[in-house]
Amino acid sequence: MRWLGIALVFVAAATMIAGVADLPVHGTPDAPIHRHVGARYLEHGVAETGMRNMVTAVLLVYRGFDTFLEVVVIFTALVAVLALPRGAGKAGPARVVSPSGSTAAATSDADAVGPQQADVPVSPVVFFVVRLLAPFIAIFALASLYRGHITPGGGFQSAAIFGALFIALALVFGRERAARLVPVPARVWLQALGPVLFALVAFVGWCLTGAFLGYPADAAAHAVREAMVVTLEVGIAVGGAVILAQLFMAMEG
Amino acid sequence: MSAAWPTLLPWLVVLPLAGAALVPIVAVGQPRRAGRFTLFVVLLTVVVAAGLVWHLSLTGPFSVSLGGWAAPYGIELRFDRFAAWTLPLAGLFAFVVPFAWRYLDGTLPPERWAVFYALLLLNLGGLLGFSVTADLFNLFVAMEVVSLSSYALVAVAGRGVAAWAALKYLLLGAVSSLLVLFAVGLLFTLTGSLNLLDVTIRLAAGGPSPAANLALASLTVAFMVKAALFPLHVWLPDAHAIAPSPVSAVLSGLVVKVGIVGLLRVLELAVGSGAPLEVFNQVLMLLGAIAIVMGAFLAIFQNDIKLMLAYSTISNIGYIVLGLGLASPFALIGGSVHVFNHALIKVTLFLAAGAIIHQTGFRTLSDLRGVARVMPQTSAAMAIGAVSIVGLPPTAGFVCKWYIALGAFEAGQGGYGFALVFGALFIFVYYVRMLNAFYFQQPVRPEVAAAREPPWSMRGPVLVLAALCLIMGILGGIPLTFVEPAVSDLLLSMGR
Amino acid sequence: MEVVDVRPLLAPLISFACAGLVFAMGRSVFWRRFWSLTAAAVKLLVVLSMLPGTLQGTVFVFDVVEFTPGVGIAFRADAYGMFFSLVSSTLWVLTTIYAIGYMQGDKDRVRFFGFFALCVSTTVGIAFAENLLTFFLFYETLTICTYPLVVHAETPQALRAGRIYLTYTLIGGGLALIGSVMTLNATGSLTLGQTGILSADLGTFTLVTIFVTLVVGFGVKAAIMPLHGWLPIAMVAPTPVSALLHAVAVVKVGAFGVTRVIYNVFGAELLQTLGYASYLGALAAFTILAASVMAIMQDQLKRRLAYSTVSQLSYILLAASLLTPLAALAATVHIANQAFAKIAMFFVVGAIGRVTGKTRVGELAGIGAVMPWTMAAFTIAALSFVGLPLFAGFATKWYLSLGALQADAWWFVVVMLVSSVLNAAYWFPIIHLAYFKTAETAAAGDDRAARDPAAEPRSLRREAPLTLLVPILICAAYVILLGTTAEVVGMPTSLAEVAVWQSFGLEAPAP
Amino acid sequence: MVLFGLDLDYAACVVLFCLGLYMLVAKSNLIKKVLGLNVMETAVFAFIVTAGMVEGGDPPILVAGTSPPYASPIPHAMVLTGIVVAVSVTAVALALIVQIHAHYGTIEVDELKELP
Repeated sequence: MRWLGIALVFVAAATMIAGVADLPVHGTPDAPIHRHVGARYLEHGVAETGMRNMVTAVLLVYRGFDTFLEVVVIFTALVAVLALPRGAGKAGPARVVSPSGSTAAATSDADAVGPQQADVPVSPVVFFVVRLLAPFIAIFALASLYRGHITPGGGFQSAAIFGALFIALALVFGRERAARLVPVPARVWLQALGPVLFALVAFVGWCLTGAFLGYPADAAAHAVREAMVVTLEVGIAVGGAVILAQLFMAMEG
Repeated sequence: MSAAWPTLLPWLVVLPLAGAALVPIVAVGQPRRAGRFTLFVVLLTVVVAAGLVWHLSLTGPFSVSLGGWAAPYGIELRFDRFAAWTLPLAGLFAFVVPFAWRYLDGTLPPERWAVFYALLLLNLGGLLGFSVTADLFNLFVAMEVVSLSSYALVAVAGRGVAAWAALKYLLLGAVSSLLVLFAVGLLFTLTGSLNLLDVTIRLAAGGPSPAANLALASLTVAFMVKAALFPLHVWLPDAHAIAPSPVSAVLSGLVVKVGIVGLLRVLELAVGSGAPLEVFNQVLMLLGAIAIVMGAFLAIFQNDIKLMLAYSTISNIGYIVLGLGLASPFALIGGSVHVFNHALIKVTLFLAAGAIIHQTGFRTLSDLRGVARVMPQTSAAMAIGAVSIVGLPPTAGFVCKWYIALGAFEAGQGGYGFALVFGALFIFVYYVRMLNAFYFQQPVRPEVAAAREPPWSMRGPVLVLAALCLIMGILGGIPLTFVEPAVSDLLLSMGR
Repeated sequence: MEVVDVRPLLAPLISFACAGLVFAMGRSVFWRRFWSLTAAAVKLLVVLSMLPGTLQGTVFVFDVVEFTPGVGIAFRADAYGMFFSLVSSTLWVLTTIYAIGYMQGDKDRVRFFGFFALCVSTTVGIAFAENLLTFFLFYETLTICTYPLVVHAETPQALRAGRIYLTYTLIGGGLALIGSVMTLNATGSLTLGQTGILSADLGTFTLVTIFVTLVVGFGVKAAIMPLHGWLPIAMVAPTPVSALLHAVAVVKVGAFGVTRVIYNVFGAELLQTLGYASYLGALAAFTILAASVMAIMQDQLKRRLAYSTVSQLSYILLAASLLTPLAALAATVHIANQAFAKIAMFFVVGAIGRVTGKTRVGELAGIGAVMPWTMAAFTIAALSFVGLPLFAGFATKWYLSLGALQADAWWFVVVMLVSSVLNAAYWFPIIHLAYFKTAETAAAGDDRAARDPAAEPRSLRREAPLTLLVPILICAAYVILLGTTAEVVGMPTSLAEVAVWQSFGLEAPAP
Repeated sequence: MVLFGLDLDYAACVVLFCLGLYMLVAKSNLIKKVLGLNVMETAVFAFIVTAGMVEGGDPPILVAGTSPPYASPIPHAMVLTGIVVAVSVTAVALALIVQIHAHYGTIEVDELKELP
């Protein structure tokens, strides 16, 4: 079996190198990739979408349907993980998960929440640093979301940062306390935010301009276009963050 | 009103996907409501699809550019005649969902019904998106939605065994998706645009280039994995046998067709860009013929009915690919018509088998002896399905065998005609064993003797589908109204 | 001239509907019998209603649906098709009556009568098929519908017989599919209405392949020698099944198919020039003789009948391969002669089995006294096979010899005579045992002059029940009728003449 | 940088792809297989982004500080979507591995093959 693998790899390598060798050398401004569709986006992008960051413009305006399917993919991942049978099987490590409303909650108001609360003992230094940086990470994520159409950043990036923040908190403060950040009844709504908001915005665009997810081009409707973009960004960010958080929580290793 | 239909095309895809996001919300208090809501969304999609197909029959292929951006600059959804297959696709889902209502009682705990139905809707949305998009990258993302939901649907009911089958399916599927993404990247670098038509024109202008051939080759290999064509079929039997029956019906009947529709797109790309078509056709013909025989051969030793049905998918995919490879008018018609007919037959067979397993609890032929005495109607549907999967005349399976055999002789490849006809007879060997066990032997197990007909929400879809198998066999002409012009357009562009 | 008429479609539909009704309402004995009998009677009337028109040479045509461009599911009741459907419809009525009596108290009768009706509907569908596609459609459906009947007893031997039967017939079906597809590809049409649609300039390879695939494809069901293996083994089915299917419907469909291929796909003139038919003739002749020899060695009654069927069917193939009008007449007429004679014999064997439980030739000593009427019918059928004048078999041999001389192939006349002798060799011992030997003398083994049968004590006579006896006697009467009225207008033979004229495209001479 | 007619950057991506393929095919530990899959995904994303790069070009953000020639924005959008797909596939793969481990107690393919 091992030799079959190596043979397969070499065959793949040979064919790909042969194909790739024929490609035009990258990096030159007049390569076909820059002349055709890309050039038009750069040229008319600002006027048509009102955004400075062309990547976000492509993501939300020119190829908005791709991003809709993208949000659906991340939602599919969550639903897929939730669909699998829960609980440890016969050979899993027997780990007692203390019920969420347990004694831990009693001491939450007392400030003496020590590192020993976490599932895995965490060194005080990490505990302190995370507690200190948590709010700043959150603000940075919000900034990346808000300024997504002017500077590098946007919905997905802020979702990723929020997700990472949630995981850090969960590791440090223990899974149950972090779980209360995303209340159970709200999860069902928040996780569906991405696709549903996209469908709504697309419907609005459809009513206004007759084209699916069409943004009104005239100057008067500038505010409407701005609102649509922000709704999409928020939908992606919040939906994505909640999904990433739930994915982490569902992975009871 | 009829002018407004085309703009509904994007909603054909968005409805099921947005619906899927709503299913967990709808089912918060009442798990049963998830099933009802899912059927509502599916029926809504069927109505939209019917309207689009009706419009297609009036005006011919039409396309919608999303966001108002003209074709190469925005994403374009194109509803051509091959896309007419989306109506039967959504229609078959409308049969599978009611079947699953009662089927899930025994297999899934109520709290996971909502996510199960959400996965089904995502699968439907992805399939529809894949079939109607005319944009390369959109093709990749839609395929990913279908694959991801299929991996989960395989593992939803079983314990470790199902997870292991699903993981094998996932690893192979992910590699094939990567090959598609790599090909999309290559084509984008070569032509600078992602629209299928635009890429074809620019490739043709650019002349033959190894990079374009590599892109087409990796696309072909990727779609062969998705279609479980013989050498790359290893993931299919375990995945489709272990999955719950409504899921196996969807996987074997519809999701496998993603590979076929993909190969059609590659054919269109290769034709337009002047890539070496003969090599492509030769490979498809050879692999198709081998798949027919090997699929039948491997199935003979199976005792589990769902595993037998999974293996017969492999040989039926062989039919379709052989039809595509022959590339003569009748063969292409046969291959395209069988895309739908096989879906219809396979869904009938898996739902009937699911009903039998649900009522008796057994899966192997030796245990299910004499089941026809206690469940006559479901076994009759199973028998009709068995006869049509082999392709005997009065049923839907025969239509494709007739066309592809005709196409084989038309293309001067008589040998493949023989392989097709006698490869199919190989399949009948194990279906005779199944029918013998069902009809002509006494029940061995007390549970089988005590079994009763399944509830109407399961029996109804199965019986209607079985009747459709027969009707589509006799009225073989109906799908022709769409398939024939589509094939002649394709052949025109192939310069034949 | 062609007349558009719905009756050719109606005939198969009636028995198809009967099958549906039997499956649906089969539980109650009355309704099952009622539907089977009325459907049989109504269908016979429908077919008979078309007879006068056909005798004048009109052809009833009905197109149902377009399948592929240029070929669709269509029906065409020409004289030859009418002849075959008349035979099978009348026999369906007789066999239904017989089966009702015979299957008394048997299990799974709903399934039996349902599939029985389905088989007959496909047989009539084949008789009226306008093109090879419709022919093949019903040909394969017949295979599927006969399988449950062959396997009716559900014993291991029955399942084995079913498997062998399916292997032969499905491979035959596959070959027939290849043949018809090649014909459509070569000529663009599959119609069976003309006298030959293929042309000589198609190249020997295509023509040979088409001939071999179609003749072997349909020959499997015609049980020509190398392909006959399934017939004796399929005798395990209940007698009504063996009677109708293996003496009339299934095997006749094969012979009918081969003759259609010879006359309507290739056409007599083309085959004359190509010369392929002579190989078929040689094979058929060999089958006639070899099967008769095999029949002599069989001790099982039903297996002896099976081998006799194999040899009788090759009469039709031999006659068809001679390509002359008179030989074609012999082939057509023999369909009826062999059908009625063979079905009478099967009914007799079934009746003997049902009343006395005897199935072997050796046990038949003195049966003539016990069941005089039944054995009388058996003797009439046997004499018809041997070919004595005044019996149906003679008409076939007479026309066949004339046809052979017309095709100046005198050695086939010799084959006829030898086969008559062989027939005598395996039928007369049975008659001798039945009448001229009583049970004790046979057991004692000496052959003292048999005592006068009339002196048998009254108690020994146990005749078959009426529902079995009546069909037997009607069949025997038909055998005599066919034999004596060969030349009378309006009788089956005249219909056969019209069929021959149409097959050869001759003008019907003024009656 | 071009060496005998072969663009080394593309070549590097291909090599990375094949390394990942080897990990996926040859390694028997399931987690390592999924890691191999991620390496392959990174390789394809790197290939697409390098294709869209411009020598000394600015990121496609049309603000005061940047000036043409700009890198092409579409590859970045494609890769962003690709990354989310990669995350989703990896999440589902790991969830399945958790199930396999829970049921069989092992995630080595060789051991899994022998179990019933």
